Amino acid sequence: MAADVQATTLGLDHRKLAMWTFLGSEFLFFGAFVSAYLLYITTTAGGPGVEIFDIPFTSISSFVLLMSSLTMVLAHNAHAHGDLRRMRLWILATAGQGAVFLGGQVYEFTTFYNEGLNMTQSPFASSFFVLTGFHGLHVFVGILMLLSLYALSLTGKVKANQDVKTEMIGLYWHFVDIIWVVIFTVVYLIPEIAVL
Amino acid sequence: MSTSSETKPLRPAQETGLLSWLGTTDHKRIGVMYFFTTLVFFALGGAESGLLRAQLAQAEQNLLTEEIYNQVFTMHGITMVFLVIMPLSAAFFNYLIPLMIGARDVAFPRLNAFSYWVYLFGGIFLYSSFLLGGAPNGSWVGYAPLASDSVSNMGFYAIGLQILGISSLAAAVNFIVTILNMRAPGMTFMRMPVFVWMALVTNFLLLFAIPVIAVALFMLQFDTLFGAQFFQPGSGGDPILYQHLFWLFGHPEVYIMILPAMGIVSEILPVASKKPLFGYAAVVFAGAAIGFIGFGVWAHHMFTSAIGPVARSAFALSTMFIAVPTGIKIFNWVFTMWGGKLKFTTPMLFSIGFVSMFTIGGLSGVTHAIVPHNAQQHDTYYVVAHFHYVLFGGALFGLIAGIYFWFPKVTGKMMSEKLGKLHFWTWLLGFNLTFGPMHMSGLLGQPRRTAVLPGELGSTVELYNLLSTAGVVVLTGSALVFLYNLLHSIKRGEESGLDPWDARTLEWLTASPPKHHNFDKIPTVTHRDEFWHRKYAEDESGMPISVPAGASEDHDGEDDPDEHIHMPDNSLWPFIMCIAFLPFGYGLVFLNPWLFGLGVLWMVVGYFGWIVEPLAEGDDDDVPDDVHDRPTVGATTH
Amino acid sequence: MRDRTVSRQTSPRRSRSSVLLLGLAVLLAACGDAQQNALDPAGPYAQGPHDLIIPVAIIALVVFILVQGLIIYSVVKFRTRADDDGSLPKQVHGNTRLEIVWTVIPALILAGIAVPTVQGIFEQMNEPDDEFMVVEVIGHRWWFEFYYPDHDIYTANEMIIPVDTPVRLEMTAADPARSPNQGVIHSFWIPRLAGKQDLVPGQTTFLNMQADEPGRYIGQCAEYCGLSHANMRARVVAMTDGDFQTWVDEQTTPADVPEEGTLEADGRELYHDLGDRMACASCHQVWEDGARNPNTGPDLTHLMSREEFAGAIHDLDEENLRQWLRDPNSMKAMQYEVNGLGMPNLDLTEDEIDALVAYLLALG
Amino acid sequence: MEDTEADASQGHHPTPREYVNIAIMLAILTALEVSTYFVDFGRIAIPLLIILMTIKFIMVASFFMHLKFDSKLFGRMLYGGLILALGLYAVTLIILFFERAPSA
Ligand code: HEA
Ligand code: HEA
Ligand code: HEC
Ligand code: CUA
Ligand SMILES: [Cu+2]
Repeated sequence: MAADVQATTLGLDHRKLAMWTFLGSEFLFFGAFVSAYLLYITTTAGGPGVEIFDIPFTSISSFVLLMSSLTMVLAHNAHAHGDLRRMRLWILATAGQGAVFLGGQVYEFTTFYNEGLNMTQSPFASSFFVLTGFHGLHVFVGILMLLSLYALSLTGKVKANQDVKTEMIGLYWHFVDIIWVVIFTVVYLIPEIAVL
Repeated sequence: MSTSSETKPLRPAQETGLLSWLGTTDHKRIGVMYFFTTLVFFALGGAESGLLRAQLAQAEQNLLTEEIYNQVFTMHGITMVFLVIMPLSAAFFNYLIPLMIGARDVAFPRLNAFSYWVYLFGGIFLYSSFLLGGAPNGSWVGYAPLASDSVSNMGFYAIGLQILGISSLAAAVNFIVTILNMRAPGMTFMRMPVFVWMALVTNFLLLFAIPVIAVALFMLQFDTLFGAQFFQPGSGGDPILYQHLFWLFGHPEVYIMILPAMGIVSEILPVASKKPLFGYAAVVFAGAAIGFIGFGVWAHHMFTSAIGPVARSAFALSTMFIAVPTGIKIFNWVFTMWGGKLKFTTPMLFSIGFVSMFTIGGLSGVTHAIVPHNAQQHDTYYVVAHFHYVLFGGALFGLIAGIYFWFPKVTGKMMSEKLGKLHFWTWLLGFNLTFGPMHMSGLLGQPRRTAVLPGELGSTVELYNLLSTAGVVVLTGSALVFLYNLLHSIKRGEESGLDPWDARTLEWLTASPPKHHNFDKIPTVTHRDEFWHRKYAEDESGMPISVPAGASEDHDGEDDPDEHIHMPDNSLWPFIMCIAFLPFGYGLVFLNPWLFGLGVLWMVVGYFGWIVEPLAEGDDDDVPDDVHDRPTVGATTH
Repeated sequence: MRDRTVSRQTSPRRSRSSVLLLGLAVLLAACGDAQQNALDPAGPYAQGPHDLIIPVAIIALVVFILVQGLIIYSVVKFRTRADDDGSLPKQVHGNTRLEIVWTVIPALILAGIAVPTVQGIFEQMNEPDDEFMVVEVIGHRWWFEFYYPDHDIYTANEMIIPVDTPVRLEMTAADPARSPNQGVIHSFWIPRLAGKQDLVPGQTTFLNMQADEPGRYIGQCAEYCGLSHANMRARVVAMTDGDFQTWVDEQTTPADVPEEGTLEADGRELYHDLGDRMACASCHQVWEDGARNPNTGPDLTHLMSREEFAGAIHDLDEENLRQWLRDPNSMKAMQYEVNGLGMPNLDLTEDEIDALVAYLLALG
Repeated sequence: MEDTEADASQGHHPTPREYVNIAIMLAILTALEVSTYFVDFGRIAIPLLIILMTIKFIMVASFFMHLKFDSKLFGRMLYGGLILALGLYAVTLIILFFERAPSA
């Protein structure tokens, strides 16, 4: 960036500042979907409601996503120490776990669909699918970024001293994880308990 | 431009010609592109308003069918809000922020180009709807479930505004980082020009408001195109949720439109009064307060909707309260003029016009907050009068003042003062003629968004409507004067010299038009109104004294002055990537997976092209290998 | 050009105070009727808000004069004069005391306005204190339907109420075929009787109304509801108690069945059966016996007791009815063919129209 | 306005071992969360879940995202957005649930 060579006013890296700024606004994004979900949690129009959730299954995929944050931070740690080889390994591991999570979500969606819950069924169904779907989209974008980071580090475009790049993608990835921490509790666990 | 002559094919190095514009990453050029694009859209939006006014000139007219009228007023609102006022503000942000804070560009020059191209293609996308089965016709607020009706054409609205939202969000992040992180040494927050402050507040509002409307539009889009049930009452969906989400965005949005203009006026009034801004800190804090409170008043657009008395009361209070910080600004502006030596240049006239006209709109805004009577005013021309007074009399007056004021900066020439004054007076007259009578017709019962002015209302409001329509004629003539003045002055304007207004802020420190890298040396800032303080000093009693020229304390911008100043190269990738928004959008609106897929693929390819390409050739993207990839020092130690 | 002559019954009266207060010179040119006029309240629920806005308008006017006065004064007093010596004025940066003044005074003023505003909100929304009558209002695209639960009466476009009695409207929106799934938001607004309140599909909202004098009060749908929003008008007719009772008695008698062999009887036949075209009866109801059931279109049982039709944009007379049956879309944009809303063009022959119109005209 | 505060704290990053420890704690917390589904915690279940969620949230943000070690500004951006979102949507939901037009 033009100013990378110029010192910055706050002594912060532009890209990190930009990412944090963007993440702050993402709360407004997910918050609106979560609100719609909470509003419609019992509005099932005769179709299936929260009892359809398979908590043990979702717990496992949530756990996978949570652990991907560990590999992500390890990737950054490796990069920060200039160890590109290990960094690539952890990046792949992270992307892989993300893919497992997404696979779980696809599986979950198809099961729900077969059990009679589809997006056009009720406001509950719409808000569930769109909320979790948008989270899934974020995971997907994260995987794309991880893979491009992987590819670029192979071709030498990402260098050992450029760990800000890994850090940035990491911030995004952790954020997506954090959002899932909230979704898992607010969307899955609490309603399920309240219903049972 | 720092690069060597040998460049890759996708990397235009020319400084003129079409390619140089398509590929530019220079914030100034991008600002100029924003500016001219908004002019075109303004002409379109103005033409639409002409159609509206022609239809409403007399009762029971049938110039436009209901079907057409509804499309036209919807597109008029969308155009003016999203394609004129917001991007025109963005034009100013682009051009001025780096210059005013003493930077060489924005933080992310390519992202900046991206924002512009997204805006352009978003606008083209929206307007193409006229040819593709009809423009959106559900009003600019797009209330569900009407907007999710299959015949509503609102798919274009939902997708088009999302595309524009991407542009605004990217720009918001970019400007926030630029302002926070790229100020010249010594430019502390409380030394920043008010315009930069207002830009910062505006971009924070965008940052937090755009995601909300994105969600509202996503839900609308899913309802409209994919049969989701968010707002479908039949299955228990709640149309009021849409209203909340829209106005959670919509109200901050109106401050997004006014704050940049307030910033501009806060720059011009002191210059033309030859005095510093009265109560700088108060103006800044009031601006921030407006932004903050602005998030807490949204339901005042829903006073007649299905919300209860406690909510109505709470929002009435918060709405009224916002008049306090706004009043602080108004009075500080007036007292900036007080005791000064006013020079009525065209920018000054428009600034005074702003203060005066905006007050009218603000006061009618406060009367809206009288909830029991809001039930009479809501959705009448009284509201139309209110928001045109704040948007046209406010935002647009301010922005036009800015155009006249910074024209010499951009071109090195002056706009004709004579034509400028003609423009101002006809504009003021036409504006009041158009929108003044709407106060009355509204209170006399004329509802908005009605394609026909009913005959039974005719005798009471017909005259007012005729006056309004006559006003548009005046405005059109006035706009043509302006357009002539603008284009003519670009070619043949008088040379302006470096400092035509005896200005106060940093952008006037450098050449007009500024060089590609803005400043040869990054200035060191020691005062608010730095440039003024390089020309004058103040004695104890506040009386100014001239300072001998050349007494500047600039530090060296570069460690090695012989070295080229490091600027990003042109890049075509933002442009190429943004074309993808067209197939992407059409694919969604017409539910065509091929088009959609093409759009996504194109975007991904563009994205890779973008990240693989280094910011500047030979530069290999980042700092040399031996320097750790972190900013080394804070600015003060520079 | 559409033909829409509407009888005007209320006397031109305007509230002088408000006129002066909103103080624009142009105003004086507007001395016409005051039919859909928020400045001319004709009942307590319109009077309340009106009495509230007047002092606020005065305050706004004072602030307006103050600010514009300051601007004009500065412009005149501090302009650079021809004989200016080119020196700069004193550089004043601000004044804390002044800042406090113009923060606190507006805040106090607004606090003063806020109190009656909040009171007014509750007054406006609570149930009336006195005994009241309930009318249900259903907003369709693009006409209002009224149902009187106490009397089991359905009517459209014109709501009949007794004077001096508070009426509480219970409102919702639905269409077509009353499927709330396809309703959109409307807003019911009779300015001289009360402010507006939205009608939301799937929900109930309330509005109080009361007329002090008999009369015909005009208004319209005030929330944009699509194609013919402009043509969705409404009437409230306030009657003395006696007249109102007569009206109720009339409405609660079933429609007459025309004698065999007359044109009207042919019309009735066609009304129920149009061959392979949709019958009128599939969308409308003419109540002859049994239960009264609402239908997609307006209730026609006592059609001719109304003065206007089709969203109260046309006078209800023979000529207009003919045109309506010949080509409804020419009289009101509905586009049934595109969106299934409103009344379709049933390709009636002139003979059929003769019979149907005769039948309709007999529905007194 | 501490304008030019360079963050001195950059660089104090946890070691991989510490990261793993944090992950283990996160795993335990998650297990506790999931257990509410199998074991009846009665009235405290929901408050407990919210507390656990908050702890996990803060742990990931503070350690994995380095908020604890990085510039305060980053935290302000993140939590500023969060608080704004919480406030706005809470009010919206309260209105939608409890502040309908009367009685309905
Ligand atoms: C630039 C845009 C802009 C701005 C700045 C404002 C400013 C304000 N607006 Fe406006 N508004 C709109 C754009 C804007 N508005 C639009 C577009 C709509 C319609 C949307 C639609 O439906 O399509 C709308 C609609 C709208 C409504 C809904 C009306 C309805 O549909 O029923 C309300 C209700 O409260 C309202 C209130 C206010 C208030 C209180 C302010 C305040 O910020 C004004 C504050 C300013 C002053 C008060 C003047 C200066 C102050 C003083 C001199 C101090 C002393 C003053 C007093 C003591 C009173 N506005
Ligand atoms: C900033 C915003 C803005 C601006 C500037 C304007 C400008 C104008 N508006 Fe705007 N208007 C809105 C925002 C704006 N409007 C919004 C948000 C709505 C609500 C929409 C909705 O309900 O959904 C609305 C609705 C609205 C209505 C109500 C429609 C209805 O409810 O049925 C009317 C009616 O008179 C109207 C009229 C006008 C007029 C006559 C102008 C004029 O002042 C325009 C003057 C401009 C010109 C005459 C153009 C001149 C230029 C040329 C002729 C060519 C020159 C060429 C170049 C410069 C390149 N507007
Ligand atoms: C598909 C449904 C449908 C059919 C069939 C239909 N109508 Fe209608 N009709 C409507 C609707 C809907 C309206 C209200 C239109 C409006 O005002 O927006 C209406 C309005 C009317 C009105 C005006 C009522 C009023 O008070 O505003 C009359 C009279 C009328 N129809 C007569 C007829 C006759 C006679 C026939 C048969 C020849 C017929 N309609 C067939 C749907 C229908
Ligand atoms: Cu019904 Cu507008
Ligand atoms: Cu608002």
